[in-house]
Amino acid sequence: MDDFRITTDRLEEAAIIAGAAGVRDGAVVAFSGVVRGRNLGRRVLHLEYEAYEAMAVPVFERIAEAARSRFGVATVRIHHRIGRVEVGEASVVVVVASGHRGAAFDAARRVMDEVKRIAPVWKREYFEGGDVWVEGPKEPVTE
Amino acid sequence: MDDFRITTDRLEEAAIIAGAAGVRDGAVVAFSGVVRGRNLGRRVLHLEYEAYEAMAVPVFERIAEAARSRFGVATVRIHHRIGRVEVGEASVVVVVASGHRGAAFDAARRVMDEVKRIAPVWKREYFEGGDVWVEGPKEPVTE
Amino acid sequence: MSRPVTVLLFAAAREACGTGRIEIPHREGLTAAAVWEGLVREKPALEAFSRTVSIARNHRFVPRDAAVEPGDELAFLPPVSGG
Amino acid sequence: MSRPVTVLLFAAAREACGTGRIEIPHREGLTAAAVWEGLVREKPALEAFSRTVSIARNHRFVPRDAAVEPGDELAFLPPVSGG
Repeated sequence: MDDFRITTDRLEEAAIIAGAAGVRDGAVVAFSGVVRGRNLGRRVLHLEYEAYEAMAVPVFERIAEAARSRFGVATVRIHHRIGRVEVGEASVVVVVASGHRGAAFDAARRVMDEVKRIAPVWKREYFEGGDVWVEGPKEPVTE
Repeated sequence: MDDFRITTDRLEEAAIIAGAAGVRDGAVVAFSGVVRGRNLGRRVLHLEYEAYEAMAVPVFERIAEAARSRFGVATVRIHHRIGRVEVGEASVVVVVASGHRGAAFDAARRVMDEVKRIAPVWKREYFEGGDVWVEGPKEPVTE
Repeated sequence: MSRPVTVLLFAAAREACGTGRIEIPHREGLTAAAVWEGLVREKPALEAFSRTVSIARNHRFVPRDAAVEPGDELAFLPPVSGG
Repeated sequence: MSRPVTVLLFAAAREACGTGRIEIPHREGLTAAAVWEGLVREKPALEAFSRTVSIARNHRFVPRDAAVEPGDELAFLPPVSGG
């Protein structure tokens, strides 16, 4: 069963993986994006995430549906955290279950690429000496 | 910290993922191989895994070392279960942590391909009506 | 009288605007680009986002020349950085 | 007198042999292939594995013509199927 969520709660990989594999699924790939303690040579203190929540979940659904039809995977789950996230904690977890591992790897990677490309989520990095909005690809999204 | 294990215990993804990411790692990919309830049109009852334990752990170490030097990833963990494994349970979990996601996905996939190609582990499938040793690639391994 | 258009801004664009939510009256032939130009006139700091902002109408990305209907939720999104 | 060679068999090959562990005496010029041929002579059911078996000497894969030394652990592995 698919599951898409924006949450202020800590992301628990085990809970997001649990039950993802159906009776025909032999492969589960879980990707966790983790807050790094160093970025661009700076010591990172924490991140603060903001989302356009009403749009983010439908975007996750569309990303999942595109991955499902392209790779034939069974289940896609995307959980993105917002608010303050500490170094070492996961900001995003993507889980894909599929019959075989090739499709599961391909789909998880594609889903994560798409989340970074189009999900309406932003992060502000608090580092030693300041803070800054991190900006992704500068090309406006039109699809 | 790397970790390689052959175990009769149930594999818990959360425990294997925990602590894999170092301060510079922003990506963790976890692959779980799960016992499918259907295979080749048969209803699977359970699997029974056997390993050449004294060799399997060094093989895991060599697979990890090759992935580390090829993809520059930080941490590789491989846990393979032996004994009876029920449908829906994980028989193998591979976890890779890396600075960025591309290398983590590439390395996890490569590690899993190599585990299936050369790790001295065998499975016997118990299905409705019989049981059979499953055989992987027929080409002898010489590397 | 037609329903207003709800305009949302996020992250750095929200800060540049000083608010994340504005209601504006709808008018015949209104486009997303025209709404943005109106915002920039009011808040010149938004000009910095003109080349990079993405636009969503009712939770779907649209091109700049997209028509805006009464009651629409129109969001201006600076380059996203989730994950 | 030189130490014996420990021969291990696994999975279907172990079952075909009836045992998973045999000690055999070492002799000058012994190769992995020669050990395997000796096993097949004793247990003809092993012949089914001759084309597909992989060989490990002291936990490393080796070619069939690999030399076998006193005290070696020599394992014959049917096609692996882990994962």
